[in-house]
Amino acid sequence: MPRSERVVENLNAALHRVFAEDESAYLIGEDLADPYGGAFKVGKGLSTKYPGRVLSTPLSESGFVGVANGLALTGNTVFAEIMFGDFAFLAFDQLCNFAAKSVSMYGSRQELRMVVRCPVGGHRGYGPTHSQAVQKHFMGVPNLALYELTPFHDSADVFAEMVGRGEPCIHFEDKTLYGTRRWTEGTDDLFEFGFAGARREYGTAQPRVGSGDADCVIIATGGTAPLALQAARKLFLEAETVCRLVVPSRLYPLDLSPVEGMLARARRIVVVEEGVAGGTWGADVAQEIYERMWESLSGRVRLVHSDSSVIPSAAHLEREVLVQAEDIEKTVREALAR
Amino acid sequence: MPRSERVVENLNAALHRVFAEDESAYLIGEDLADPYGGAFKVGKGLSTKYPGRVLSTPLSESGFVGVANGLALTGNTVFAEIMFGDFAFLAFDQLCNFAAKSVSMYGSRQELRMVVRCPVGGHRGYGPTHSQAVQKHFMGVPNLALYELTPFHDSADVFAEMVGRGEPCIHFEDKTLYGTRRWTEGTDDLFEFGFAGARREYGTAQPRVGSGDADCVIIATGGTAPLALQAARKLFLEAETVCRLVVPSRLYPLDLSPVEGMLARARRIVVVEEGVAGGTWGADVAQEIYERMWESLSGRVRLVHSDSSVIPSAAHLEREVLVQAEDIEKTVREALAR
Amino acid sequence: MLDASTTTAPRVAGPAEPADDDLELLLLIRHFELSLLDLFSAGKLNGTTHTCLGQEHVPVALGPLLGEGDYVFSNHRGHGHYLARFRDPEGLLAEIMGRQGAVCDGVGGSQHILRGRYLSTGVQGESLPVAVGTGLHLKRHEPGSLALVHIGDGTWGEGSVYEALNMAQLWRVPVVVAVENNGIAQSTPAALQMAGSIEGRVTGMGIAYRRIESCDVHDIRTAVEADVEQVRATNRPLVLEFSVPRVGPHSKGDDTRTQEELADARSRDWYEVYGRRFPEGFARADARLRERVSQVTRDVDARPLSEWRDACLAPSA
Amino acid sequence: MLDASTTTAPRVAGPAEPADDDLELLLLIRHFELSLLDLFSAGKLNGTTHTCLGQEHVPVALGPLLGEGDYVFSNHRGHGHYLARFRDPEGLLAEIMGRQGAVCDGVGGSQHILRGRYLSTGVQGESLPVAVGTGLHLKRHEPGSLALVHIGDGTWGEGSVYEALNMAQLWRVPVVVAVENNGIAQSTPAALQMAGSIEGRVTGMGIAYRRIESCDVHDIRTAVEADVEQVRATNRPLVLEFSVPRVGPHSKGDDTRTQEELADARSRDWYEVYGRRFPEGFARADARLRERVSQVTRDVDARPLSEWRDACLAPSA
Ligand SMILES: Cc1ncc(C[n+]2csc(CCOP(=O)(O)OP(=O)(O)O)c2C)c(N)n1
Ligand SMILES: Cc1ncc(C[n+]2csc(CCOP(=O)(O)OP(=O)(O)O)c2C)c(N)n1
Ligand SMILES: [Mg+2]
Ligand SMILES: [Mg+2]
Repeated sequence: MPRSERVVENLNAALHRVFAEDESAYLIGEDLADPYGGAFKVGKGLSTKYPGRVLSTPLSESGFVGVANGLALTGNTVFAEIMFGDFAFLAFDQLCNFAAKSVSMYGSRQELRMVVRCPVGGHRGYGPTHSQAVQKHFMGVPNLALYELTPFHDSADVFAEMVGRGEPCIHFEDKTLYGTRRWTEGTDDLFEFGFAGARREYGTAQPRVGSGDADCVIIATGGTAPLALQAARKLFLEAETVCRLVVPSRLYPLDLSPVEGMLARARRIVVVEEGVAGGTWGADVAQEIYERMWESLSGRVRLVHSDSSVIPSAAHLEREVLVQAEDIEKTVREALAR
Repeated sequence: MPRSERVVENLNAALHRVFAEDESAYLIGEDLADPYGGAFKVGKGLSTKYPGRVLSTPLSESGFVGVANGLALTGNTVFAEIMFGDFAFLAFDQLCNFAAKSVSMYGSRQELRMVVRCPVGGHRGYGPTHSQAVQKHFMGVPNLALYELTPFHDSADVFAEMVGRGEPCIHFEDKTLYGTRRWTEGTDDLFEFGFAGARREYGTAQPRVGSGDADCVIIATGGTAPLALQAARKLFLEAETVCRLVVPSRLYPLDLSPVEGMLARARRIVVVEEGVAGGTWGADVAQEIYERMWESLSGRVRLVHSDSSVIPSAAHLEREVLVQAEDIEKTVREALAR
Repeated sequence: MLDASTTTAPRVAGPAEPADDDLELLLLIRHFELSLLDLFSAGKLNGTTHTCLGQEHVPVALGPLLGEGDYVFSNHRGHGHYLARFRDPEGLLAEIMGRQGAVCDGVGGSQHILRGRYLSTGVQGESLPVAVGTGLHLKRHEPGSLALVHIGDGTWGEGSVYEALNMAQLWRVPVVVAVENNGIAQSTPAALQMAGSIEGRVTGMGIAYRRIESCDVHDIRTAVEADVEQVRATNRPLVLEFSVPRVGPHSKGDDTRTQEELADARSRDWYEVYGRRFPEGFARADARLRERVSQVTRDVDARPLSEWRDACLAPSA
Repeated sequence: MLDASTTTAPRVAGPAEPADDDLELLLLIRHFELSLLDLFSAGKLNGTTHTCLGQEHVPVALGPLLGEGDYVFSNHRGHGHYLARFRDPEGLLAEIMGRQGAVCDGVGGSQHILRGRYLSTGVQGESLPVAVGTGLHLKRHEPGSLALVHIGDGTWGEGSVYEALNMAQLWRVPVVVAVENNGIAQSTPAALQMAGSIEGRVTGMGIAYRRIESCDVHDIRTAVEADVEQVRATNRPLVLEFSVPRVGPHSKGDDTRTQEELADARSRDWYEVYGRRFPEGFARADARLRERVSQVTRDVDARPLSEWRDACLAPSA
């Protein structure tokens, strides 16, 4: 597939662009100051260029998200970085009880331009307290929008959209993507990469030859997109199964309209995420699909997620728990077999 | 319907029983000491009878849930009370990253007997930070079981079951139930009240005459059960619609087997909860139903929940947001109309 | 400048006669709160409400030290803070009763109010880091302005307080924390919820601190005026601890204190103190404000129900 | 008894010759940590690991003051704490490498270890209130035992620390907090993350405190022995602040300190100090422990992969 810069470079460039264009932009979180630039280096260079607007904080997740809230309330554009998404639980109150509620609980709409960035997910051997995909726990909070980093989207666009909402957003970033290269529009040997939706809400990939309706549409979160693509390639090569991959930039609230037609024509639909079983994002997507297209559905929506388990440290144990490309492949095969 | 003591008395008696039978039982939380006995009086009398085992804490939700974790780790049976469920967000880390993970992340199973009690829900005019039904946010954490107070269940049984799990549990308690009377087995003028499941996992209510299959099964959380019953009565009296009400004691993990037959025979299924839209418990229940009984389903599962909004303070505004009996009635009518 | 060491306000023999304006405001708040308790008893309010009976003098004393550019963060016990800032009993009562003219359309209610640079919320401790963020903004764009946060003694149990104070001091943020130490948190006496002292905790972080025992608004102002100016000039945070009596229940009818404790609280009430010392002028003003509040109550009670001003926020939208 | 006031350990001119057992343990930990860094470079470890290079003397000094009934709560930088308690490099290395014989079957890994009365976890600050709960249990059922918690200087940013200390002091809970103040948190120097001092914060809560500058295990023991006994006798919590150098990176290859800062850290390293002072005995022991650890490494590296001991926990169950 066509490849460009690394995802972490794109993210870093997107932040630099926000800071250059918006004098009120802040970045707040732990160990952000150069030369460290944050645990995953997403903030590199910012503190040198904009010393007053990068706040390297003490270990105080709840506190610094609160500070971000104060900066956002006074009209600034604030990016906060939680070092590992698991620690977002420490700031759950400031995020849900203060940031999100402040938008509407005072009767008239209160604008908050605020993005909380959370590196999430496993596959890196960081162990049970540093590896969760915590997205699902933040779903369904009014005025808290959830986005996820994908290999398709230019983070500059996504950041602009989040900031433009004027309400708090969480941007989940699967750590395994940071070091990989972005996917850009165009084709590779087998697949065609593009977008669906007027505002490119969904990244899409489909076999170049399979122009007809898909056997299966795979809706996958950004972090699992590479696994889903791997499964789709294999299914195409080995079984001539045509899978379309659909990767949303925004997880919640979800608007399926840009891909509704594609979903309605698919024989099967599979939803993939890394989070462990129970109360998953996928269940919510499925619910939306059943509600919108019950009549046209030709089969039930299948969910793929990690096992109900802590994420172990040792690589071989972690592998058993986390979603793998083979799990996706297997689910698609099973779905099509019925 | 047959009525017995008030729910809050039943809860209080259940705690007294635990304390009498289990020397290692603790209750920890804010303002628990007599004569106050906790904001909703559930703990009344305990501190007088068991002074060393009731810990009235400073305002420190994260801290005192941590203390509860320590007591549980050392083999005690610990009940913690979060004054308002909204504040459970302050303890999200201790609950999910410590309590739940400790059960399994050390390789061998670590027993934790621990119940975190959370009064939840609106209809009381307490306003946006004191009225949420926060249940859904805690779903899908391995080794964290979620229960909800119902008008059917004897809290003594439920407490025994939770403690017996040997893993952290949250017991959600809809504030509107505290002052109401429990429902006991037997019949009233129209309905028959009973249980489904060998361990009485589900409370059930059905019209006495409608012995055949139900037009609709309404699965409702404990807090919404009275509203669902009200809707069911009205539907029966006005439209001769037979609704069976099914109220689970345990919300997560959910085991539908005791009611699977009933569900399979129902024309329609409606799931009710008070939480606001998005990532709901109902979506998860529906997902489970689709997975288990896709072939036999004669219609899609309908969800009833509150609007996507903060919970306003003023009674007339709060009413608009929260699930009401009429919403349930309307959904059942619509479901049956198709 | 005020240093990170104990400094106590000069004890005065007794309060001086308050300025008319101060007395009016004190009594406005007092009667507003008493009227709320009456409305509750009459079944005209739902939900909960926390009156500031006995603590009115704190916002009244601090009011003239604040400018328009300053932010005030209030908590659950915030009616006095609001009235001292805006003198708007109609708007506040309408908010509490869910009537037209409500400051926040009745959505927020007693504990959740936003108006201009005034904000309250109902989760204890949450507003401290928010005030630090606000103070950072002021420091950059409106130097000389500050963020004032009211909290109670019990709120010092919450970790957020320390996370926020640490950052405020590290980054030199113009935040003033007004602690209204009424010696109790809901039903729990301070001795059962606070180890050591507020002073020790604050100075341990190198933060400026002052304790105020007086309930005389003039004395209080004299004692803290220079400290507050220092915050504006240096951007260093400041904690003011006011020793106050809680004369009413925590919310409604939930006072479990003994008769002696209650008598002690009442004896320290500015209302008693002022009333004893200047019986005539006080009684006149008292009657006037009682009447004013009862008019406001009748007026607001007669209004139609509030509506979401911002149609897009209403859940039906 | 030790009061809530500053008390500093007596400064000794230089370290005395350590007991053989102490030196063995110090060097065991040192070579264990060095070996981990080698394994990382060789691509044999995944995830992350935080070595305690330069801080080994803290658990070694405290070890003999602890009994079997005492709990130890460790953090991300916990290898030394574990080895000082159990002298089990095989089990720990197997845990980190995910090999058979792993203490926690490789599920927990470097940061998440539970064995008997020893527990570590990776979220900073989380273990303090847990230790308070544990201490409450001990106080009731095993008086005289205590819970020891190791935390770093940076962890004082977390609100949990204050929530826990407050309860520990209010309720008289036998908890000892060993602060390993290495002047840095990941990449952030203490001056940029801590206002005031640990001492000020602790004594402000009325809690007993002692600072220890020495890296001599014997001196440390002498300085703190009586304090620890006091905790057992009185159930009052105690905070010990150890000034220590972080000689290695935060985790792996992420040290952004200057050459001078690193040189300063190394100069305060017990390894340097002991090595210079008793060159011969030290070098012999050093070689012996290096060899021991390299044997352990070869042994563990040759083992098969670990498995979930408790079949019911495995996700496939
Ligand atoms: C985080 C949180 N925990 C608990 C409560 C419930 N609550 C409301 S006020 C209060 C006591 C507060 O005590 P204090 O800070 O001393 O203020 P006071 O009520 O005395 O003015 C409690 C426990 C809350 N609002 N927020
Ligand atoms: C709640 C939380 N926030 C952030 C981190 C990431 N983190 C791990 S160690 C560390 C620095 C800790 O500093 P300190 O307490 O001084 O311990 P040291 O590493 O110096 O031993 C950070 C930020 C974490 N593990 N937990
Ligand atoms: Mg108080
Ligand atoms: Mg450190």
